[in-house]
Amino acid sequence: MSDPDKCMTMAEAVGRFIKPGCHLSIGGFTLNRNPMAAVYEIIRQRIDNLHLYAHSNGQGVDELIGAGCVRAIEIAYGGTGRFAPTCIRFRRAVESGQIHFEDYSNYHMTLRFMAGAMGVPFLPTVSGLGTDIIRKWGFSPEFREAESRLPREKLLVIDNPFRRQDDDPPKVVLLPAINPDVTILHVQKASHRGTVRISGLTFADVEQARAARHLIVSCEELVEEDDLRREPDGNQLPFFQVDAVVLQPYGAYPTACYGCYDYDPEYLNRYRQLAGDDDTFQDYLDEYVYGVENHEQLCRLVGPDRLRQIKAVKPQGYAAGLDRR
Amino acid sequence: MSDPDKCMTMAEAVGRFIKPGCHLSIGGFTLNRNPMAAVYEIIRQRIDNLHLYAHSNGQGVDELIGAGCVRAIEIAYGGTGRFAPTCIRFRRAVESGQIHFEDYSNYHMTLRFMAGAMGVPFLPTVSGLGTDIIRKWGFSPEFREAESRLPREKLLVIDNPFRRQDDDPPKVVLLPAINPDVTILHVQKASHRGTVRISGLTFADVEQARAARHLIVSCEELVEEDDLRREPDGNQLPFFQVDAVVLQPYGAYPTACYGCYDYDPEYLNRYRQLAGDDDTFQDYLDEYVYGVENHEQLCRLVGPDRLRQIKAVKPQGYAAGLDRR
Amino acid sequence: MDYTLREMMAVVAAREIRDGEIVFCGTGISMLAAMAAKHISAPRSVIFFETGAIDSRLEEIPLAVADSRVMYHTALNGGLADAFATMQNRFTGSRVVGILGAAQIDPYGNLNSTVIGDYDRPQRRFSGSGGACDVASFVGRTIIFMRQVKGRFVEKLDYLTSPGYLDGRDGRRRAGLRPGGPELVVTDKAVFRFDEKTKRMYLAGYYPGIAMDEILETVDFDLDYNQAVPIPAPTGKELLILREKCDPQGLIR
Amino acid sequence: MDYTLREMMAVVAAREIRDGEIVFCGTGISMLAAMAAKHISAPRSVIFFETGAIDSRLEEIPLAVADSRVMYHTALNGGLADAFATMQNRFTGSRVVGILGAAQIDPYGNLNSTVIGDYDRPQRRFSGSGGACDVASFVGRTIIFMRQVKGRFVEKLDYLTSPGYLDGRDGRRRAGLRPGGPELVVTDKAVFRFDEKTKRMYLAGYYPGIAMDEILETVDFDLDYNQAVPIPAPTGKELLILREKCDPQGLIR
Repeated sequence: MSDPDKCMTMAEAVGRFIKPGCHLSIGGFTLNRNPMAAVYEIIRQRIDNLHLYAHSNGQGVDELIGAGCVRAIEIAYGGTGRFAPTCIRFRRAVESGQIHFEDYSNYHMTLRFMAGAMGVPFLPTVSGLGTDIIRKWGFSPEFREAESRLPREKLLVIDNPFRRQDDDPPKVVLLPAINPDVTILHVQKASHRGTVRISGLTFADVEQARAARHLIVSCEELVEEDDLRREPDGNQLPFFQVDAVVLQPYGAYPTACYGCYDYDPEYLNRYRQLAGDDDTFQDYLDEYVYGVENHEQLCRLVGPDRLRQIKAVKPQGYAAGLDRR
Repeated sequence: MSDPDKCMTMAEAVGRFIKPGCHLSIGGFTLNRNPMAAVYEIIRQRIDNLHLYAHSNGQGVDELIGAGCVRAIEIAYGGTGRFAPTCIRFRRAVESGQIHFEDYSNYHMTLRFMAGAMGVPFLPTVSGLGTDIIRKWGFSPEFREAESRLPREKLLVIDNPFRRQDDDPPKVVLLPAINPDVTILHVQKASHRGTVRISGLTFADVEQARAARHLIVSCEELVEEDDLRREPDGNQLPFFQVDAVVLQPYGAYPTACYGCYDYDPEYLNRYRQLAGDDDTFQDYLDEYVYGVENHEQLCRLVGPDRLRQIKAVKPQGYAAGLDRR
Repeated sequence: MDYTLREMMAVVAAREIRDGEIVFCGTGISMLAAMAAKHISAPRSVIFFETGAIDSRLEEIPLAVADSRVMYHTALNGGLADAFATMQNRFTGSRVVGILGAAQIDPYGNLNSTVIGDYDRPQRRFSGSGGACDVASFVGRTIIFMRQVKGRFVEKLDYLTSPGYLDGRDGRRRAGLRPGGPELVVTDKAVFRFDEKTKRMYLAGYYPGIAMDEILETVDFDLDYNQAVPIPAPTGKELLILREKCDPQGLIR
Repeated sequence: MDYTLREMMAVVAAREIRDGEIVFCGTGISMLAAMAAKHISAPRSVIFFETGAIDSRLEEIPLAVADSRVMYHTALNGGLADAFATMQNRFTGSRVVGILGAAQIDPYGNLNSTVIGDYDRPQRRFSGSGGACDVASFVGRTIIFMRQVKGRFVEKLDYLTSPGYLDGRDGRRRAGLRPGGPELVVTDKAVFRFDEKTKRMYLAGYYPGIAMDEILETVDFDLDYNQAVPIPAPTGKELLILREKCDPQGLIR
């Protein structure tokens, strides 16, 4: 239990591990458990040229793209549920040719993280045969050649070498592994040492975490290692996989954190409006991101009333009856 | 919640799903959570010619082999910890040529179950390159040809098609999927519908369960579906993957069931002695397996004192201070 | 007309879900349909999200498949890897009905949810596959929601995101995909099915008050409409289920 | 001599474990060594079992890696898939030291735990690989326990279960394996290491009271013994740790 304390502030964690050009993945899914405090800190520190690996990490990805931090993205889904069926800054960046992008399916991306986590060069699936996800590659050969960390092939289709029965798949798609420099998660509980407990759906967080060279975990609550070990079956990541632990209440805000708080419909609706135009989006960043020093200040800016409205109730784990129009 | 009740006796479950020649895998690991009530029932029903898929499912596998139920086995480890560093009837069956067998590593077998669970024909690893596990195949070409459900190749080594960097693996081993006809697990809790909660290590149980066409689950405790849903994060298998639920207290005995009872050193030591000789092993079967009608009777035969000695204490989950010599 | 077209769509799809099926849902109307089915025709159907939630107790309608509302009182809270494996799995996958939506559909039920225009520099970018390509590749059958407007029913997709019957007939088999494919397309005006042999789309039904021309003028390919029959409007009971049990806040309606 | 040879072996191995390392253990003496290391040289080392238990609080010595005793007060109770992935993982795997045992070892540290004699119809069958082949393939370095008796140190294995340096030098690389391989062989009489270049085993040390011949007569291959030094006996403190903290019931001793 004498491991070094891995606790630090978000500014320190981002400053220490996330460098311009770095290959990054963030946890969460669309409007839940995005590590937003980290996302906003990356934007504030104006870290750019990021290479992002995303499945459906909606809000966080969209804000990183909008703020100009992202050079290239490999992605399955750029959307934030009903608040933005297509993520707005993502859409604009693609349509205006501002970023390199390449499309996969959610399972493709999950398998790619899993492969990285497992330490194998690829994993197989039968998803996507016959589609343009397989035929059309987003990155140019020149881009791939220059980025020596990318595989030369987006993916490969091979004959199933074990085929014996008629109903055995004749072909499989091989998806290359991803090993990000850094993965950032936001979770409900972690210890000083870094043992992690996620409540509710884990999405692809565990795979993303294990695939990465470095892992930053922000948490709603910092708990004693012993507390987590009383029910170890509920823990997802052992301390030795974690590099930095950041105590960050409301660290997923304005996305939800199951059991703690809901997404903020007001924030997300306002974001949609402001993100629709380059000028108003700049206003948004100036006020909500650059205009505050840290996530605590953002929370103060939106105010305690709003945070109270989205507070999760038991046993549901979300803000029952919240006005979500 | 109106699903048909899947509860039945072990005799019914085994009778209904396990047929001679069937491809079977059992859960647990060496001396923990082996579905022993099911194993003994299979022996009593004299179901033979089984094709077993095992990683390190010690005691259960050894008794099935000893009782003559097994025609062929694919296995990573035939041992039961300190009680039998090499499983005794397994060893004898191999040395005397009584069964077909083929060796893998534990990860190989885990990946094979995972592949079956994921619905892909194979999964890759870098384990085993340069070893006899890869070079020497246990099943003869004739055996493989006759068993149309086996892959034609034990495994395959291919060049890594994504290799770009020097430290990328040059080759990978592809392990073919396993899809048993039936998997049998013993767990701590299940509902009438079949939702499953395992406490402690899950071994490869979840993968084995999902790979199988049919799943029999025996449990220490039958609980309300609602109870399990109050903390769904702790559940491992949804009801729709389960075909039969058997309430079977001490269903893993004489192996352990974390949180409920320990392994029984006296039984396992006695087993080791009796299993060492064909005649005394027959005596063992006659007394402990054929000599009882069901698992409840076996538990009565060993007696309440013994069961009391191995009762697990909290918070440890095993019988602290148990004499294990 | 005392119901919205979105309500009509949800009811039409809900009626198609069979009891005991595992229903893969996305956001929005597909979730409404799956919720309604449990009250209409398929009480033992299981709602299933790609995020890993199984058989959620949906007391409020989720606004995304990652909404915390899908995590409550489930049989299991897993992750993406589990969810997609359940669909790719040869035993469970065939029991899944997937409900999908898209920006474009072609005569063989292939879907585009990625781009309009050139892939590299599109006129209009959409969200991309998400789990749609996976679901369409894996599961026993799919139901597809579309808006019945010009430019959506096209001869050739700008991007084939999710496989239907590919180029028809045994196209799935030839590509290496499993059986499966779309069974039904539900729009705000009509219902389409696929010919058993050719796997080409035909008009199977139209909603009360919809003229045939309103449908045909939005479809850019040759369409057989001789088998089309009128589709009954939602019953009072069905509407009550939608409005009171599924979406009392009217978030989807 | 106030200690058993098994105690000596456990102490010798424990001394080699570095602080902060993740220690993969099997049953028996390897577990004793890993437990002792936490009290001797490596308080922050992490005991790790292939069954998926991480950093167990071992109040009693487990008799198998699946013993419920490994599941208590862990950082995590996973499964086999997690455990092996942690070792195969390029970032965590290199931080793992594996402790293995075997029935036979060859000059390049390759191990046999499968059969003596012909594979198909062996004279003597052992347990087989278990996780040993995986660990030997994946991790940064291994420590191997052997009994120093005739027939165990052989020129050629009857079956190569777990890779050491294969045929020596860059044999691992040529086979497609990662760097790694055995660093130390610990027996009940001596300690062996591997030449940096040739990767061939040499005698590195011998225990108090052991004559060189006792060692050499059990080794069936040419062995360099010129670098051998005496190995200090377990200290009183080390023995106390073994007997009082690790295995008070004497189950392994």
